[in-house]
Amino acid sequence: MRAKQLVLCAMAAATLGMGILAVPAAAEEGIYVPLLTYRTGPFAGSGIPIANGMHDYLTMLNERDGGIGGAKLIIEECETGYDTKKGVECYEQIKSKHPVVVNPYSTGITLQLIPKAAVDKIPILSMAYGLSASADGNTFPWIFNPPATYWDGLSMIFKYIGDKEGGLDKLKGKTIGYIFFDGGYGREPIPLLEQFAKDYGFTAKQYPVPAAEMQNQSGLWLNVRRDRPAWMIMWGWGAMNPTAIKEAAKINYPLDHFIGVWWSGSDDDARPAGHDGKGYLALNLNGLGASYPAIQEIMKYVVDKGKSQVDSKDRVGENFYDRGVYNSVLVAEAIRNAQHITGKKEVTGEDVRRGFEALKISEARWKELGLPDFAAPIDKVSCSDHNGHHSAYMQQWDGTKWVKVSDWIAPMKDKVRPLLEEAAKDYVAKNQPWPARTEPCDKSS
Amino acid sequence: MRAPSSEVLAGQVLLSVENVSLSFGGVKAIRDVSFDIRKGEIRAIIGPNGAGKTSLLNVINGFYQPQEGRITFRGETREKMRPYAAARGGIARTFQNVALFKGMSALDNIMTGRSLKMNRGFVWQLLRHGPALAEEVEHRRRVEEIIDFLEINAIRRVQVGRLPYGLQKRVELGRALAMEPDLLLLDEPMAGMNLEEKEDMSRFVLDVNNHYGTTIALIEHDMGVVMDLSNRVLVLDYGRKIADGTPDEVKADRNVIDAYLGVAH
Amino acid sequence: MADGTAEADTFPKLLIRNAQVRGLRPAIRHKDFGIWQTWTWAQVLDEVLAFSVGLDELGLRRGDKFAVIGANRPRLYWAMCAGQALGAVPVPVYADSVADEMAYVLDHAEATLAVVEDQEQFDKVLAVSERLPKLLQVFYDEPRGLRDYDHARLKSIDEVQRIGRQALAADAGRRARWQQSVAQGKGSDLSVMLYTSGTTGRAKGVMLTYDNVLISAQNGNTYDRLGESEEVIAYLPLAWIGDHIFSYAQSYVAGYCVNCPETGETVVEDRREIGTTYAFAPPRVYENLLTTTMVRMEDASAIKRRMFHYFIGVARRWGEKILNGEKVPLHARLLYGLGDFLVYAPLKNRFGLSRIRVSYTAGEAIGPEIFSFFRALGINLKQLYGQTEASVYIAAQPDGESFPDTVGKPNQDVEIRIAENGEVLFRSPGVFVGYYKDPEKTAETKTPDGWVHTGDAGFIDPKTGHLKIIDRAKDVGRLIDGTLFAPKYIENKLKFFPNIREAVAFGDKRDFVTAMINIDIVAVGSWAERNNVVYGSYQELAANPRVYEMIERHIEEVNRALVEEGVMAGAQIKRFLVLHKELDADDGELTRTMKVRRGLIGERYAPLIKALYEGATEAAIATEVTFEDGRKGTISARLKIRDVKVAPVAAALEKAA
Amino acid sequence: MDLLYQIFIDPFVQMGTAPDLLVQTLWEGLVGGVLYSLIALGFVLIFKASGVFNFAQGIMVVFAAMSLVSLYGLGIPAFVALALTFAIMLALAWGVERLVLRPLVNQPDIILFMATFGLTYFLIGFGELVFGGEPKVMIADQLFLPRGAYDIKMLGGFVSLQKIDIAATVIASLMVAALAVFFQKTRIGRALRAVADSHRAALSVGISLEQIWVIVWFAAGIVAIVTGIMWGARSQVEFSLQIIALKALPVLILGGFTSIPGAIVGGVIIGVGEKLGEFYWGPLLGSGIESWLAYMIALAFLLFRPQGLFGEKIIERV
Amino acid sequence: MLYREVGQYKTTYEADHAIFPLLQDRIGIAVILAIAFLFVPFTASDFVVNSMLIPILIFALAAIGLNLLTGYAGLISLGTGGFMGVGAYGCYKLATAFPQVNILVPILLSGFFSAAVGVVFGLPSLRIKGFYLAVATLASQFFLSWCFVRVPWLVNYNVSGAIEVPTRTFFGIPITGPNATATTRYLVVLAVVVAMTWLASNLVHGRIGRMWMAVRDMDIAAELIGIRLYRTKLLAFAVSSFYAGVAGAMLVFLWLGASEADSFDINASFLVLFMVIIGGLGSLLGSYLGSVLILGLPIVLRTLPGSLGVPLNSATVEHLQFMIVGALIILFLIVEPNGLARLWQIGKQKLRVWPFPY
Repeated sequence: MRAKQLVLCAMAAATLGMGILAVPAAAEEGIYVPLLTYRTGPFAGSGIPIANGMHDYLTMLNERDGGIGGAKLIIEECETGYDTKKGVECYEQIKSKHPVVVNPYSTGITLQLIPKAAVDKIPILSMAYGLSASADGNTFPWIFNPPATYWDGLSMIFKYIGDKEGGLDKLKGKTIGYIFFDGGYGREPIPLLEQFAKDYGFTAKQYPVPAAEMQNQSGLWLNVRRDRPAWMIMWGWGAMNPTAIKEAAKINYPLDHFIGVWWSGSDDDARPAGHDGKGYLALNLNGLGASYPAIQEIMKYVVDKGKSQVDSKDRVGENFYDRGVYNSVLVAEAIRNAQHITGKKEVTGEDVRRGFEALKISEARWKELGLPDFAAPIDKVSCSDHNGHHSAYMQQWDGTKWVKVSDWIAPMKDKVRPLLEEAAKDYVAKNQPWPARTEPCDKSS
Repeated sequence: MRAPSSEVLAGQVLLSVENVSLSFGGVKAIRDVSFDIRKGEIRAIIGPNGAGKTSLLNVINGFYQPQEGRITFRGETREKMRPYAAARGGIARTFQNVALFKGMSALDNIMTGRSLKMNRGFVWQLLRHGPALAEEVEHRRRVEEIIDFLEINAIRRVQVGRLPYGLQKRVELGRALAMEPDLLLLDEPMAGMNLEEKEDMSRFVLDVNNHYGTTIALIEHDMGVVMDLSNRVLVLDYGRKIADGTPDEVKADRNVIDAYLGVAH
Repeated sequence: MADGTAEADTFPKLLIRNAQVRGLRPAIRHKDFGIWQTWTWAQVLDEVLAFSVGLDELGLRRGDKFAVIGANRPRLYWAMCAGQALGAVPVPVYADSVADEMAYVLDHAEATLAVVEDQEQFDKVLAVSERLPKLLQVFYDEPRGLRDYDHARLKSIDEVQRIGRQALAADAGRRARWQQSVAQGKGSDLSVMLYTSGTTGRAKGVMLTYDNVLISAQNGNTYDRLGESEEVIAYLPLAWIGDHIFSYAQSYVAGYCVNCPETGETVVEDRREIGTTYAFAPPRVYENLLTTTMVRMEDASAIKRRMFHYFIGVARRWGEKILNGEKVPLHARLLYGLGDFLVYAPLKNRFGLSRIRVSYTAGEAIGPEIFSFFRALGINLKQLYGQTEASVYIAAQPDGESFPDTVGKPNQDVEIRIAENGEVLFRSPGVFVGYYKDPEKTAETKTPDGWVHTGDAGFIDPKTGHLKIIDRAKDVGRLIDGTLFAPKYIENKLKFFPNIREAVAFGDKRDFVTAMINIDIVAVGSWAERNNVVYGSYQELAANPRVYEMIERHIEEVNRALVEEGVMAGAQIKRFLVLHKELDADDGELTRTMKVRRGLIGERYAPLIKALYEGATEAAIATEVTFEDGRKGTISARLKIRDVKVAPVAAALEKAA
Repeated sequence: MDLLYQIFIDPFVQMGTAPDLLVQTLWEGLVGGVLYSLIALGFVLIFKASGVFNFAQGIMVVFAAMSLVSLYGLGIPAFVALALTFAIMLALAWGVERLVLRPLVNQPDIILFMATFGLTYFLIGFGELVFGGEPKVMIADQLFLPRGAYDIKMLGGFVSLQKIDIAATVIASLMVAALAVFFQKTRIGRALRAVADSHRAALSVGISLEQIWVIVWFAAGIVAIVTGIMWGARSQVEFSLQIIALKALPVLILGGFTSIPGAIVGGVIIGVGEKLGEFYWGPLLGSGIESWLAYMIALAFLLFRPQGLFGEKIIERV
Repeated sequence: MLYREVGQYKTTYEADHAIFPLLQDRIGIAVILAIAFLFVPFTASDFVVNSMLIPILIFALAAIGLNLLTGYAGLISLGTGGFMGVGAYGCYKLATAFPQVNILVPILLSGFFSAAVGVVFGLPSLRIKGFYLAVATLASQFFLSWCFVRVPWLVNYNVSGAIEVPTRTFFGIPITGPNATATTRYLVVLAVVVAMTWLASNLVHGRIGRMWMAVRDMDIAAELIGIRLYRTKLLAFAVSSFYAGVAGAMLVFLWLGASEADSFDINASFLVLFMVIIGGLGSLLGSYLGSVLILGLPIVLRTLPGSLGVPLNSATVEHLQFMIVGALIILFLIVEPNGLARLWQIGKQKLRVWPFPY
């Protein structure tokens, strides 16, 4: 009986608590940059290094430069657990604090936020994920997904394959397998894949991996063994990646004919396979390792001071950590642009949107940032093109670490762009009434 | 003792069981039993534990399917029957171990007994107004008559799980009565009761028979009760019929004394 | 309404009037089949009409007596009215009487037919039917179980009404004839015969006329300003004058609604549902309420218990004053308001007394604790003194003049006189005609000029002008100096102290009053615990000097109270002792109903009494006791005897004046 | 027609034309099946002895594997770490008995089921807090689990038997056998079985109910350790591994919640059935049907045999 | 304490059969409704409305659905997520196929799709019971999840594989899509949920509710008094799935605004089951309480350190939140296995008998 009364009291207190939390925390001076991250849940393995990279670079800017252009960055993580519902909740929570940009870091969450962005006047940066069609700046003025879309990625993989095969026409009659995470993310490249299959005359075999079966792929790889595809392409995520690499090795599939997209190339993906995984290829958008000056500065200003959440220094400079850094560089540069365009110190979401449209990171600028040759120059983002279709390169697992094995590969923009614009049109058609772009384009940039 | 009135003895047969056999796996529960129940009578079924009494009731209301034999109820002969059809045909039943709906009030339990008689459709049920409410009220009235009859007014809102055993039995009888059955099967209605409760229950059984004219078949261990209540008695032993007749006849029957009463001495 | 009785001087006439004046208002409800079945006055008239005509068809004639047996059910009340419409006289019979008693009443009253509730009552009648040659027919309300009975002389009320309706339908003039028959009745006609269960001898049939009953009812209504919007619960026996007045006569006169509970067990819930505004209950009902309240509060959590007792304290301090409309400081009002929200109103809600306007207790003395508890909650509890022979009303407490130890002022049109020997006599319009077929007893009770002996001794309290009843007149004795000595009155005063469980007072034909006290082991035990008094047994505790001191203080208080009441001032307790053992029914010292057997105690404890009057300070006693397992043994002890201060008489009297 | 061909003829043609793949499929099915059996056994043990449908079995697997790997990561030798992991699982079993089961004794099944959900949540939060959310590599080598494969040429092709799978099968079979023996032959085992029938019967054997619960939960913990090592070695150790437990549920409906042989045979049937289905019929539906195929197999089976694989026909009594 | 039952008597069965026979309860409900409809929309912040009130209401509806099945008919289901998904996808198909139709129509009609699917997957309940059935319903969950991903027709061949909710208006006010304000959507959700709660309450208080409970409490006896088990059970599945379907449709159309298949995965099923058990089996009120607790508690726990100024990083908060939620679930079950509704009932009973303890 006592316990019951206690619980009743606790419930009353909790109800009160719910009332109280409606009061938002007092706003600090500065530019508010929320980070939607996931350090928990089934995809935490991929989420943690990215979150660390994003967080640490921005912290470094605060520590080293006192923020951007004299304005301090207020960095706040919101845990999504890669769960769409929690992500939306995070968005609602941060919305009132006037974020200048939102990084959803989940295709599912991005999709939810796309329609809201224009209404709430908050730019969304979905870096090389999310809705490929959102690269169309005329339709999606508030969404940015540089440096490349999935379709770009697929085209780059085919360029690489073509290179190895001695021409894409050599694919005629062959089979190419596509193993993918069974969800929006994994399904997105399929239209282009099918078009390629038509164009180059190969058979595309699909191997979907449902979320519940990520670690149980043996049956599926038996199919691969039967179908004997010449190349395997993977759009995997989380636990699916290492399992796939191991399974591929198990059936003696030649791993140097197994290529993953940039989300299937983390150190954690290949490490469990160890030497068995030697030869596995994956696209990458960013440089590897911690030797870049900027990353060394992160070490100095953040990690060494215990302001980072990385559990060991070795993990700084891992592929996905650097991916997080890349993401933050884009954010920082956009903010810088916005300050430059408006002349204000404390910019708003609307300003940063203009900053993104003016995004330019030349080779020299990369060097200036302390990240020489870290990524392909960002030079094609514009008002109409929110992606830019920039290049990536191929990396290979040597048994213990990733090694860059190709030059920058440019995507087949001619194949991708029409598809993309069509997709954007389709999106608009299905989401009538969709607001037309009213935001003016800055001529200056 | 309740003398079988000539009216009942000469009465029309309501249910007749012919050569029924039932077995589970290798175990024979009922072996070639035939008997009948006449309209308006109180028919007792007695026998030692494991004699197959409950199984016989289960066969009558379709819960078990006998392997052999036929059952004729109200002139209709059948070999197989689903419990639903039996209920619809007018056979109601109480159970040896009270089988009430424990989470519901006494009132709701008895109301449930009227499910068969209620037929307002789903949409009306959703609205719970108009015809559905009228129907509900009409049946509530009937149920209240039963509640009044069984003198359980004070407990109608009590969740039956919390009632003492004797009252639970009474509610269960109420639920069976709510079906307005032609044939009421009572499986040890007085088991586990004290003398006073037994007297009450006996009175109710007689009143039911008398007031509603319901034909009753009952299993009971208390011989005194059986002799007082019933018009005719069927005696089973090891799944076999060993005697059938008026209480007096049965009491004098050699087989019964040997097989049944003999056990007690 | 005042004119009501003038023209409508019988029950049937009142019914017709009510059906006209307030035909759509509820007249009677019965919780049956799970809901409150309600009849308006017009409907009641219709039912009674059919019933009455049916009875007529079945041979009930003017002047016939008919029995009404059963619990409080609408149709039994209607039966009375239906019979009265024909000029027949209803004789309500206690439903719990055994067949033998029933046989006596029915035989004595020469009932020609009986209206019974159900099979149970009918079986009783049937069992004695050969002793009742005059009883021709029986009608029943509840058909269950009666189907197989021989219906030659047995009918259901439904059937009677059906016959009545048929007759009405068949003959257009039937209704008018019935109305004529109603009109024939007049106020001086015999209305009802109520059998009082005397403590000795056979029950006597008290004959009351319409005027007796209805004028009394009218006076009662006026006294308490009862109108047609009252709700009462009818749960006391039909055959008792109280129910007859409260649930029948006053309702017909005032036009208020009577509610019949579903069963005896559900009275409390039914009362809560209805929310009675006017109630009557013997003291034990209130006592039970208070006891169960306290017992249940013991199980409540500490905080709630403390809150409860705190606010009950507040209520005891201010509640009665507020109820009596006295001036009370604002903070007390606020505190009482808070208490009302937290405790009093919820309590009243649980009791079903939230809407109560007038609540009477009568029959016996009520403990002042109990009385003031309910008053403190804001319930207008009052005392009433009445008798069958008076059609209830003799005296009652007016609003705002409630005292735990008086029974109030004479009711309207009632005169009261105290006889030489202290017996209370009264004269009123409600005074009965006589005992049926018993002129001797009638003459004993009723003087030719209309005064009735109540058999109770009492006096008019000089301070309040209220009547106080002290004892049965025959039990009242006198000291040698002639002072009135009412042992029960004194004992009751003593027993109102929780520490005193039992008290026996002596004094008849003696010089002064003494008392033997039994302590209450629970109350005194917990007192001992609180005050670090160590004791090993009952006997030890009883002999403890501090216990003696405490008892002595209580007795002094009683003495002071006696002085204030004047008449009893000379009968103060001068000496007392505390008994070493509990008076026990197993030893024959108490009756099974826990009444003191004075005579037996006097014999058994003769040495003690002797010591009390001889001035000794100690006395030895050995008593035989019966243990719980049935063995017998003796307890012997030396008991101390103490003198008590006696309050000065004159001073007190002056103060009272 | 074509569809019918693809459903009814083609798969069998394929089996005939590439028998090596059939054998490989069966082998994969067997390996998967044995591992399912192992998890199912964890469920059965607990259900049998305490009537609890232990939803936390999955997180226990992760918890065990995480503990093992993390302890090793602290520099503790592999086998010492293994021993410590056993101790941790024992502590967990004890804690569960103390804090969850005992206060909930005599509650309806569904309540206990829910409590294991709460336990799951707690262990997820606790585990992530302690071990971090990053995936970890199972210390297979350090535990002397073999690597590599035997490629056996046969039937015009080859069948590849992973050494780790062989090891898993052997170890799992040994575990199953050991548990079966434990149940059948030892005093405690008999008490466990008695508990399933009536709680009082167990007391008469002289073992308290509480002890029995600790024992079964510990046994389930051991099962979890083994499962964790095996599955962990096949991919990596991370929290998403807990969904593996869901794979064992169809085994339970098939084999029955209380039958040890049911769990074993059911596991193999499900394992093999799902691999065959995925391999031969899956492509018809676009592959990836494993997630529900096992359930469908179990359901289809139930329609014909509601009492499960080894259950006896239930005679309902009134 | 607040209850004054004196004088509340029933003279008709209609009144006696009322769902809230006590006047104070009726007043309480009226006050709550008034607050919900008239007060909250003007005072609550967007965050509270969007992140708490709307999902709590929607999940409460799903929980009511499951409660009808599990709490009333005694059939455990772990397929609620899937049935919600059927509603969502069904609604999407209807809304895009008939864009001119008022959006509320497809939202409500979508329930019929899930009802049909529910009946199909409820078929095993005729042969199996208890946990066996629970596990069998998982089959529907996994199969439906698979369908949502695998059947592109369901998402109108959207490349993203997700449902995107178009803007639809109601008397000129947008109620779905990004332009619909949180308050508008809240009011629509509230209206639907309240109406459907009322219907559910009608259902369970009548013949059908009694039949469900009879089957739950003692199916053999129910059969022998003439209740057709298969009809009753399938009806329970149908109604339950209908509620889940409408909840799913609202989840996407009135809350998330866009959705992938993973919104309707097994976690959604478990979440709803939690609500039902923690809230109280066989209680509609419990469904609400369960929803409030299961959805509200994490948000409170998550925002509490921040608003108290305790510097904890978001991951740790998340971990702690998991631990606390898990521990609280166990604690609740230990303290009151019959759920919050029972606690409420006890509380109410205490108020009714106040100041007495019983």
